[in-house]
Amino acid sequence: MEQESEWEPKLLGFLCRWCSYAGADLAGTSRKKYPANIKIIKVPCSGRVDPLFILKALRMGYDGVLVSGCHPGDCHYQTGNYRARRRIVITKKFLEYMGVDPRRFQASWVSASEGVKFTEVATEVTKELSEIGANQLFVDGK
Amino acid sequence: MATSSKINKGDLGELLKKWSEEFTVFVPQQEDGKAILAQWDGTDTSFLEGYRNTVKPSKANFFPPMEEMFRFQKDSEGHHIEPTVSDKHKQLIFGIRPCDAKSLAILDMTFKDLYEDPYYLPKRNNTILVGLGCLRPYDSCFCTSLGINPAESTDVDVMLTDIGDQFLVEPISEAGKELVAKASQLEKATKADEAKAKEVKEASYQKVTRKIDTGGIKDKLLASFNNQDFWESIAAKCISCGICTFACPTCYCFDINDELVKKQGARFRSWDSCAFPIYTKMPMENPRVEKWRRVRQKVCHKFEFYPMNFDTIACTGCGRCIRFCLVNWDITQTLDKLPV
Amino acid sequence: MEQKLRDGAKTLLEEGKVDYIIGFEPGSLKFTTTPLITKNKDDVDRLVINPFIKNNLSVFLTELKGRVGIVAKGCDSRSIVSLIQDKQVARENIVIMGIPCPGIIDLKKVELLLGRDRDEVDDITRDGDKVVITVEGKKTEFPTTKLLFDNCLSCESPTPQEYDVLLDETSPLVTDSAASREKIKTLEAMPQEQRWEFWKEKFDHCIRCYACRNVCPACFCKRCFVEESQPQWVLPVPRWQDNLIFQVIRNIHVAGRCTDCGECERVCPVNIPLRSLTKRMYEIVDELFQYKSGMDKEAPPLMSHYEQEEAEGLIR
Amino acid sequence: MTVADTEQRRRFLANGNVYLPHIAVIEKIIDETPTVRTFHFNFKDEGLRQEFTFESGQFGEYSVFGIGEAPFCISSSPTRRDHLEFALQRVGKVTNALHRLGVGAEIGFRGPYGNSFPLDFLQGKNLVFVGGGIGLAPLRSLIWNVIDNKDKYEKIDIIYGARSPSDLCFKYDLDSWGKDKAVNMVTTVDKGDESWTGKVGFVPQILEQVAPSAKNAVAIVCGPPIMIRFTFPVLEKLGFTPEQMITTLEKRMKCGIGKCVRCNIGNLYVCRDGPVFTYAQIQNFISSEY
Repeated sequence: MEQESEWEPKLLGFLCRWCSYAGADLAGTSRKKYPANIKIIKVPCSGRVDPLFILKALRMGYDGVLVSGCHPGDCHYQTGNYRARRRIVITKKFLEYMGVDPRRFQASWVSASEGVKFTEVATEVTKELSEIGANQLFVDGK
Repeated sequence: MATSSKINKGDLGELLKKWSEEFTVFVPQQEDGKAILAQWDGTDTSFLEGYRNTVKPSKANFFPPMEEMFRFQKDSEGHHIEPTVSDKHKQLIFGIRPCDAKSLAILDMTFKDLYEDPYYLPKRNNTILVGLGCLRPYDSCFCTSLGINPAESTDVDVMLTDIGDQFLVEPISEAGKELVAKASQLEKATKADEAKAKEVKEASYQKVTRKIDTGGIKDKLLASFNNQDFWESIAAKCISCGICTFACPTCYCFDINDELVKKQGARFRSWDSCAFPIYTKMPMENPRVEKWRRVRQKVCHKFEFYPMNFDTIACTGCGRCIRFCLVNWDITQTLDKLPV
Repeated sequence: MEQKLRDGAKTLLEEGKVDYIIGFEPGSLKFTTTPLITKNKDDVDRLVINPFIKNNLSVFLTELKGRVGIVAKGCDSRSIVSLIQDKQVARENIVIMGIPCPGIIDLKKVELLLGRDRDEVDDITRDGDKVVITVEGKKTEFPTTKLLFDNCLSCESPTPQEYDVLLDETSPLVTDSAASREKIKTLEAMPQEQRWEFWKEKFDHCIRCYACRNVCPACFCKRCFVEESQPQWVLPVPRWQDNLIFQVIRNIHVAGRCTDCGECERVCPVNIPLRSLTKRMYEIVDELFQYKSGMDKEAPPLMSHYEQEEAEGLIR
Repeated sequence: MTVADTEQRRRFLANGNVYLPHIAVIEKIIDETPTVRTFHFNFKDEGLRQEFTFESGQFGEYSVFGIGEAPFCISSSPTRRDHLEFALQRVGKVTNALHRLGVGAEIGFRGPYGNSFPLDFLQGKNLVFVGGGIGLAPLRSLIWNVIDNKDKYEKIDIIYGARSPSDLCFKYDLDSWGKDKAVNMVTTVDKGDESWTGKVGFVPQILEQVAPSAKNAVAIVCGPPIMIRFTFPVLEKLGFTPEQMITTLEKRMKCGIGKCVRCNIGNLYVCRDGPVFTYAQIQNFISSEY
């Protein structure tokens, strides 16, 4: 067991390259500090995120997953984020029903200019994950 | 014939308790109205009420659905392989039916063939089978067509037959004789007990009404091998799931897979099924893409290829594939319809 | 109704309107029917309609080449509509012979209620809202709602909405929607961790026979993610973690296609209550998007469509 | 076919467990074509390196730990034994992983498995080798074996083809066989390019043109299933009997020892009863199973 004091949540972020990824970049360059707990995977669009990615990340032991894309109406490919939205909310509701804390899978709309919002989202999600503790979903036994 | 003995049904719990000291005792426990082979809870023998046969075949106790073969890890000196320590505990399976006992004898042939299987055989050699005659065969059972009496077996160590208030106990193997000799709960059976048991066995035999004709079946299958129309009609309603394979006590196909997490890894073997299209898939070719080829493989493997290789039909007529098939694909009907 | 079906099916084959007929014929076990898939007009005399025609035959549509005449209950017709919406089959290639369905009898419920197996039951007769079961010569009456499949109890379209021929007048189905979602209600009442433990335990039994997937008309992918090896999303071994991910993703993938036909739960050989997942997903889709699968063949499929404003409040 | 006896089969088991691989190290990598590579390897264990023996035609199960296992024939000849070789095309999970490995990397090896080419039967005969693409790998082991014992065999014909000049494997071998007076070497491609001066045409067609005599001859065929299917009728036309045609087959395999079942052709297992078969053994099933 990891010591409570040493444990830090690990968060995996799937960020759309056209907006949220740029937003995170902006947060970095403008020295807005966001937690180092987040590991970022750049995706071409939030619509690229298959719910499978989310489950796989949780299976691999990430404590939480964040999907972030362009605000509705702003998708580089016109409709990608609208489709992502249907998939995301269904997954979120369904996982919650199965017994997964809804805070483990979150989504946000962050534009390229919203470095501040990205910092806020990453900070809040990390804080929430710290509260709920390490992901034990796929650990054997109990 | 070895001298038989008998035990009062009320004393069976005591006997199982005695055996539990030496073995891990598995019995057909009842769960949601179905019997599953599980470790005896050590309390009573109520599991016998309503017991017909287990849902999962007993092969799972020797050849589990998933099994670790070895672990490996990598360090600065390279890879290290650690064989998974085989479970050395002795198990006793109580209440196995003659069809399932026969299926283990059939599986032995494959797992002993050329290379001894280092996972199956140690478990098999560490097991005592206590058979229990089957008095209520299902309407899907056809064991008698495969030379099995539902209440008689030579593939067990000890055979029990329900003769009313007692079980007649017949030791079959050397290990069985030893086991019976040690059991203080037993008393000597009388002529009348043995006569009663014989009666029960005959009655059980008569209760199996479903039949197949195994005469010349190998040749009929060989002759029909390329009869695509026939196989397509047989396969039409199959949905290519693995239920019949996994429920079958003589199916043993397996898959091997690796998993690696942070330089620590393991290799697993797990049940596989010839019904799955991916089963024979190679990157560039797949000889059994079409469903009828896979169904043909299933039938031919049991009734043509296994007899060619081991002189035994790899089917015991336990009827599970018929009972559990979700579209009621029935092997006995297929064999009936084989073109002559 | 049976005669009408046989005559109709024969005519379809004789006139060359279809290449295949898919229906039910008596099975080889008691109270069992089996799919009949045939090109031969002599076979259609074996077609039956009875309270045991449980299979959703629409699963065979995607693998047959040519035009097909298919026997469909209300739920089956919805699966067909869903396949049409997804362009997996063309409406003009299918002749739907609709059966107004009064519900299908769940033999597992019969067995549990009587404490004996189906082959030791003499007779089961449906008589309106009663079912009469004969065991060893003794007749007992049960309310139909105690013996129908759970999904029948909340059936929204017992009579096919989409058909070419309707074989009978609409007949009333006695439903009991509370009983139909009782298991879900129990789950929802559990604390979160306990729900996850519940599913962990259930999926520990899974043997990965893939019957649930193969029998599902909505699972029509030619290649399933579980069989993908590059990347290897889940291992093809029956381990609860992999089993559970398989089923969660399968449910998400068929969201908006699943019509709550209940076939996955019916076929599970290890009795995993799969409908407690599919039915809940069906409800989630309805709650969020007011969408019911397989109701309108002109409607765009759920996942290829969107509204400008919907599902607010779940995304930051 | 020559089946190793039980004693020999059990000789190289790791810890007595047939499923445990030995650790081997890749010593050299040769790019044969854009998608085919040859790996030279040797066992990490000094003792095994000295003792290990095999016959032409046998195969091994190769592991990339954490990815999985796949079967490939040993493509080097037992007559040239300072290292072992196998060659493979990059097509699936394991082959891709193998292609990612470099010199010095460790792999797992179980084997040798399966039967081997019947050297006793081949001696004193004319040999006709018919190969396509990567299918030359198992033939190559036998060809070098035969060339190293030239005096025991009669005439040697080799007909080998690939889709294009860049898909020809073992070009260095093709060159040295071409120079060998004992060998009649014919190379063909399905489609040539500007610099190609050899024959153009499918292997079965070229075989028909070359028309080797069936008299006192044995044909040994290996290639993609489609090539094998079209080659047998040509050989029949040339007068070869089913007993005079030998092939070595490839199927999806897992265990390599006749237990997991998936590689069967009728009642025969490619891994256990093969991979080397006479056409006579498999003709009942090959039309629909291979």
